[in-house]
Amino acid sequence: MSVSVQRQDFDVAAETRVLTKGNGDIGAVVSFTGLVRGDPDTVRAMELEHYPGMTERALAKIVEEARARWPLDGVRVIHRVGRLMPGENIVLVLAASRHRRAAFEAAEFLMDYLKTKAPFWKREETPEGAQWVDARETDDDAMRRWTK
Amino acid sequence: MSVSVQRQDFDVAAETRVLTKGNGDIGAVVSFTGLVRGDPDTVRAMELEHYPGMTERALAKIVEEARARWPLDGVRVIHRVGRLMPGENIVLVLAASRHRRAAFEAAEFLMDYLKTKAPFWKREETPEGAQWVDARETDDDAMRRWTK
Amino acid sequence: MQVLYFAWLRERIGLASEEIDPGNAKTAGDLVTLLRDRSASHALAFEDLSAVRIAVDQEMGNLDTPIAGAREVAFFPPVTGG
Amino acid sequence: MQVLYFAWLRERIGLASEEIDPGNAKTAGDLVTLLRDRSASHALAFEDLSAVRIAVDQEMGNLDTPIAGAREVAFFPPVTGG
Repeated sequence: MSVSVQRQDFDVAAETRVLTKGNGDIGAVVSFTGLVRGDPDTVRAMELEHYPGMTERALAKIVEEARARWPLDGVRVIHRVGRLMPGENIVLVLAASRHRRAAFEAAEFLMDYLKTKAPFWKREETPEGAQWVDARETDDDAMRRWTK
Repeated sequence: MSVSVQRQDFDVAAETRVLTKGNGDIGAVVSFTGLVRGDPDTVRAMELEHYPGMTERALAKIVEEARARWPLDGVRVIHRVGRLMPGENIVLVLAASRHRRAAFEAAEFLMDYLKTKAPFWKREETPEGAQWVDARETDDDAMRRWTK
Repeated sequence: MQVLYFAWLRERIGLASEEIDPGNAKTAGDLVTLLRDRSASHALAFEDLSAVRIAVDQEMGNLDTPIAGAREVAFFPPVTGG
Repeated sequence: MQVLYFAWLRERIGLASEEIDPGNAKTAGDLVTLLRDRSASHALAFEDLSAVRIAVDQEMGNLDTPIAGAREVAFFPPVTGG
């Protein structure tokens, strides 16, 4: 299963081993790990809401599109939901390929698409109260790079 | 210490934790893991030779250059030497930043420069005997992208 | 048909989902018109449609997307995962 | 001065390093001319200089790099790490 939405943490080394095991063609694995930013002193937390069902479908579609664009030997996407503390992992994307350029591009594509197309919403708990994180235009710009 | 040349394996999850620990600014970590390609049935192995001293200097210089180009909160480079079997890790590059674009670009830059500027040489043991791996022009091309 | 709300739309309306009879509504836009009349909270949530995204049967759509035969229609702000 | 060889240059010459008196050699290229005369293996290893890379005191150089005062000069094929 290449896509997971889960509360529990992930281990990038273990996920890499699962992805590459027994496949001698893989020469390159690129990973992206997204973390909750923030100063632990201010005890900020992040709440991640998602749309069950649609999220998995959207992620599977993004993975399919990456596989159609690059010669990939493996893809893995894990996105956490629920309440996360600063420094905790949010998201993992892994792309494995024979060639490093394909692995780099696919991983960046997966993140750019995930950021703009997968139904997750972040709510930050700050000392001034909780607030929904605004979508960023730079994420839309990043996504559009791939449609040029 | 951001650069290591070593015989022993590495753990990308553990290295990521060391890099990000206590720094609430880091939102993105990109890793590149290079693996020995080859079919285990043919019992091919890879011997990695290096130039002690110069290797560490060259890697440190590449890291310095990446830090000058992108706003990085952490960089880690580990390159293994000695005899490695198919499927084993060869190299790890980690780039941590506030922004994912910087982390992606820096990691790819580090790999492109490492491939063309760090004094390592690979010798493959094949069923037909051992042979030194030829340098690839595509690696030179990849490196030149960054000087445009 | 099941109508779902997420993030601040869910909070503003005070519901995660509700069963709605779409009546003559042909598009997601028609459905919004119908939902706005249900309560002041609904009207407020749908005040600025440029801030609202729409999925019909778990596929991204827009105000013009047909809803005939749809099992669920979801309304939510622009996504902010990753 | 210490002269170092790596990879197939080391194998072809049969030495990982040797102590060399550079005499009048001013550049790495002058040093190559001097090394070529040491043995048939040396001559073979330095036959095609387009396949040879040079580092002077652990910094990448070329045939024109001055070697005056250098502690070590290394010769090796294009690198293939990563």
